[in-house]
Amino acid sequence: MSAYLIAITILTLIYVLLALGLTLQFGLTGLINFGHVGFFAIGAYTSALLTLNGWPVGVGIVAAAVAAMLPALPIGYISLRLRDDYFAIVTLAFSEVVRIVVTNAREWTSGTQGLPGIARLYASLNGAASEWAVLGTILAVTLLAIWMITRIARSPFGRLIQAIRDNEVAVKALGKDPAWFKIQVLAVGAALAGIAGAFYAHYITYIVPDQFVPLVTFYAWMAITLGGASRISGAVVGSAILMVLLEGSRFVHDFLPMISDSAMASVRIGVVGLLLILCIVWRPQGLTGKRGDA
Amino acid sequence: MSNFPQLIANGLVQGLFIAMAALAITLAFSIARFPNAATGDVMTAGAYTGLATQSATGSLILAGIVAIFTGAAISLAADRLVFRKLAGRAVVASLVASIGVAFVIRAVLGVTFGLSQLVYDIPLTRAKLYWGVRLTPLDLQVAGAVALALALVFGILHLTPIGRQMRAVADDRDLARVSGVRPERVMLALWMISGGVAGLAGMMLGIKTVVEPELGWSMLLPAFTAAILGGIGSPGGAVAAGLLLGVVQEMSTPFVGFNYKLAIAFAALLGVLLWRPSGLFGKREGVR
Amino acid sequence: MTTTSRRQFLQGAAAGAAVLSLPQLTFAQSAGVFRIGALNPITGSGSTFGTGMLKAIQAAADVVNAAGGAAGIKFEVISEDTQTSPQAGVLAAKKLLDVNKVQAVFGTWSSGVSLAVVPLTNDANVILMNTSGAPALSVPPANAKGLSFRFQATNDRFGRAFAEVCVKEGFKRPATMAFNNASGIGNADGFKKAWEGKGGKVVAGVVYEPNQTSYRSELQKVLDANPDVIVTGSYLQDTTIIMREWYQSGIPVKWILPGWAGSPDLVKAVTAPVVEGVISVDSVSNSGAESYKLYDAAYQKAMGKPGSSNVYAAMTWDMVITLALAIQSAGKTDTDSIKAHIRAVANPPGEEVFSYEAGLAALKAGKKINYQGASSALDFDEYGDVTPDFGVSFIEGGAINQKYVVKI
Amino acid sequence: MSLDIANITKNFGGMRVLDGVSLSVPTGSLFGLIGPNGAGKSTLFAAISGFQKQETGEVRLDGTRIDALTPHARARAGLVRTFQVPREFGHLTVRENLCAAAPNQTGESLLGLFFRPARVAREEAEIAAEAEEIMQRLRLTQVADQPARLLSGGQKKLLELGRALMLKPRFILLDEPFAGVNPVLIAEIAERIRDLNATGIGFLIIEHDLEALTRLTPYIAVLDRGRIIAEGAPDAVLADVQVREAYLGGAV
Repeated sequence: MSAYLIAITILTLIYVLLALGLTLQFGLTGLINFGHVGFFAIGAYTSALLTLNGWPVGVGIVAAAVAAMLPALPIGYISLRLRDDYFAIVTLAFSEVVRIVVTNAREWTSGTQGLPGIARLYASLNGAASEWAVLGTILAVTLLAIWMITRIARSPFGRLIQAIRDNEVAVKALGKDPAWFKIQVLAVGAALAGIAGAFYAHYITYIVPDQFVPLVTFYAWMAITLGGASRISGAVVGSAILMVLLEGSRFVHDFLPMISDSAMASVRIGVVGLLLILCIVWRPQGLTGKRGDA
Repeated sequence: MSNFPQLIANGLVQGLFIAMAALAITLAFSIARFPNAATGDVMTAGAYTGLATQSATGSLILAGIVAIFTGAAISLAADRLVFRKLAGRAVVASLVASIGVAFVIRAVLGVTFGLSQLVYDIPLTRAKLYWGVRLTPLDLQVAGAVALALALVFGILHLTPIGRQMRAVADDRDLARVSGVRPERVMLALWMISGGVAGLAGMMLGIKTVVEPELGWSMLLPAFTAAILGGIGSPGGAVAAGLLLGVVQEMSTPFVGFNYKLAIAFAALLGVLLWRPSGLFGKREGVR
Repeated sequence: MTTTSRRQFLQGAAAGAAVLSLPQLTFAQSAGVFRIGALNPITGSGSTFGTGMLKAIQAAADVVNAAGGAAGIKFEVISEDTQTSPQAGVLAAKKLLDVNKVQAVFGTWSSGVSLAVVPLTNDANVILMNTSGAPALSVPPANAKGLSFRFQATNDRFGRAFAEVCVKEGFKRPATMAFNNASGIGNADGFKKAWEGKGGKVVAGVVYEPNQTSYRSELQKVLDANPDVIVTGSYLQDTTIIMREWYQSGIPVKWILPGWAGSPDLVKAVTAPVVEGVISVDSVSNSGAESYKLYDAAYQKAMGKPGSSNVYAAMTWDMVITLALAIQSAGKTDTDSIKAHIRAVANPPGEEVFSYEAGLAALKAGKKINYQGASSALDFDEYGDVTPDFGVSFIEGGAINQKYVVKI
Repeated sequence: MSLDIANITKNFGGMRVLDGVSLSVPTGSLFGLIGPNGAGKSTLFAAISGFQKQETGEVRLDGTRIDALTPHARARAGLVRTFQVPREFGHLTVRENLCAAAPNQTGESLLGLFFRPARVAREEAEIAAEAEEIMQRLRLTQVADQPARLLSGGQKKLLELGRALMLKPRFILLDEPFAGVNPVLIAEIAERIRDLNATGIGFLIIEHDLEALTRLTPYIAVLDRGRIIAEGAPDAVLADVQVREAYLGGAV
């Protein structure tokens, strides 16, 4: 039983890393980033390609974070000129461009053939020990990320990004340029997504552009919407609920055998959608939030 | 050598579908003030109910009417049950909720109609050459139907009292309220028109391609792109930008190949937005 | 996604087995049972085939169990959905291996899922039998332990078959159109390699993106090169649109489609006159064999459709029979013994057998056997790949008629 | 030494909103700007503070041209504005609103935050002390830890003023500080402004409430249809015929 639970936990933690970036970007700063999977993909491909060319996994993960941060700079500049909802669509388009590029830059990424045989973390350990070691590492990284974002949220920097979220014009009137703060926030979230991507690549060991569709972004959004966007615990709780929903449907059949196999995919997506609507309408602050949270 | 007139024609035909979807999005936006991600799945619903009607009665006209009513009904229901409750909240609340609505619609369609592809039973006819450009009668029929739908929508917007009220509310809700417009009624009418356009667009798309659960969802991003490119909230802009996107995508293929089509559309979007942040035909907005 | 933990109790052999299936969660290891993990694409883009593949596994397991099992051991089938996604596939495989303790995994369909799952089965030292086409599955790291068996022709073999058909039909100027995914490009590239190896030239090639409303510009580019045949690596949905648009263009050209695209569903979708004369190349070519008839009957019973509508179900059927014969031959159920005996029961030399019962009898009589599958003659090479024969069918008056068989 | 505005023009869609406005506001003065609705007062503020780009004209602060600077750069140069409709940071407390306004914080850089924690802590203590002092001066201590969105209209005005003070500005542009504020609080706000002015901060104040404004500012200017039509001591200006016409349509 344990290896399956470990696998679920690892993927949950990867979603937590993605969701934490959105908590910082949207929950605290108010940036609607609908292209999160683009940074995730850049991280996954960077680390996969480096390690497949002989670099150690550690280097790959750090490079993944750095590579994912790079597009945050131009995107941050664009964000200054666009309305919230336009920015959402532009970032969504960005993630699609990333997917189209990795699909078609065949000589680098082998395109739709994907990259198999990506090195696993702790491959030298035997099965169970290596799973636990991977889990421990991702858990440590996630905790570090949580600590870092908590620290940011409670700092003068965090105060200012929340001020930007509440009223950007007033921030300018107080002599501070929101641009640089937004860029930094995008970069930090992108780096977390890049690291998540690297862990994902090294865990699944095979990546292909089809894994980096906008649905991944929406799942991360669902996680913070369900859990509560302006609280860090929201990202954790929301990701856990999301994974229970997605994986739990495997067990539904034992209890509801009348649902046909092919209807199950529809039921799964319907339940996710319904929960999302109910949560937004009835509990806008998410499960962890208090009434009046942003 | 590439046959550019043919590419333009192909682009226009594809652009018609983008234009219809973008029109539905932009209409909803002009009053509800958020990009409705459920539009794609409303289209899919129109495609399925139209198909069911056609195979039951054999009439495409009837199918079109059913598709329009399906779209209108779903939109109204979504507004009543979800979007209205979110009025006054941040844009992102409605946007994320609309993704939820999209998923629920798709789930219902999947359970009802299954996941395998279905097709409209339309006899195929050969293409004809018009000034060296090959077009099929189906293309022309679809174009005609789209043009008719657009004419109808613009007629409603510009020639009827409710249409004038819609434009008034879209321009300035408070001002409209003061001048005696009842936004409730206008909202209802608008959701119906937006949904009807989406339902019909879905059916047209279903006739042209095949009907499957992700039919409308995969149309969503190009449609959003066109709606923003045209200046969101501007119906004429959405249609023009949809056609433009279709043509630009096809015209780019001799230079960048077929695989970067969508990327070209996004590059166009980005370029336009950096140049004109409110889109080609949008009203400029400033900080007051 | 679907856990069908079914323990099947067989009651009586004489009056036919009464099979009772109880949905229940049984994780305990029980002696005398071999647990097969059916890991099929029930949902997602492989959903057209997934359920049929699963039903074929269950039906074949019923056959084995009704015959008294393999070496006296009964098969239990536990199914999971890959959702045709590598991530969901990995979780499903972890659950099968870890929660259900399955001893073999059958039926991963898309190359992406197989490539993601094979490291897990290798780690667990469990056999993986797949129906994927990617060449990478043949060699290390994917198949480092030789535990992966492929029941489908590789993309390269498909390409070679297409090239043979071109030679046979006298085509001189082929062009290719490929869906932008591993299998689509694999088939087109495999064809190009094989055709150029024969000294031919591919006059044009296009890789197209999925989910378009029209493929007219792509089609136009290929037709501009004036080909006499277009070879595709495509799927049903895009082929439907392409065939319509081609027909409307009125430009004469021949088509060679892979079997999963050139299917009865395509004829239904575009109507018979449109696809008249289109060639469909399919790896199920053992349709004359008795094993195919058994499969066909079982599939018909389980799904209400002819077996020819799902080539992969024939493969998953064969997986169960092959495994059962290997276990019978080995007399043990540990992975290494099974692996060692798979080629012994499936490859020549030996008495050709077509059913589990016949194979069982021959093995019990101490004979060497060579199982002839429903999907192909089923002879595994050093990489665990089969080289099926390819059935070449012509669509005539709406019917898909197999005209001849190509051997490569 | 002063805030000098020379010949500013601004058009909106063919409409000339500001038509060659010039003003000279000496350092440390209390300067009132009045005018009927639509006269262009808020537009003038926006042009001075950099939120709207003027077509022509110059803005100088103590002789240095600042009209090419971004809004935030002008604020840092010592020219801070408030808004007609309060723009509080609604989910932050009053105290946090003030602290957020403090300039040059090490803790507002991620590097500083993680690598110079001691310095950040020291600065935070200083900023907190300043905020405390301002809250006391503005009588906001009671609501210090309330989310700003829950404040009354008048308290929000005071909060905006307090935030501006955190920047230690030379000039504050106040946009209708008395709008929507109850009379008791108006007197109090006026009192606070006078106190602050006594410490050397210059004020340019737009206000609708003529009575309250003239009681506060010894010098006023009148803007009408984009032009300054009069300036001087309140009594003299209000007696001006043009001004009476502008305000009351000449029916006096």
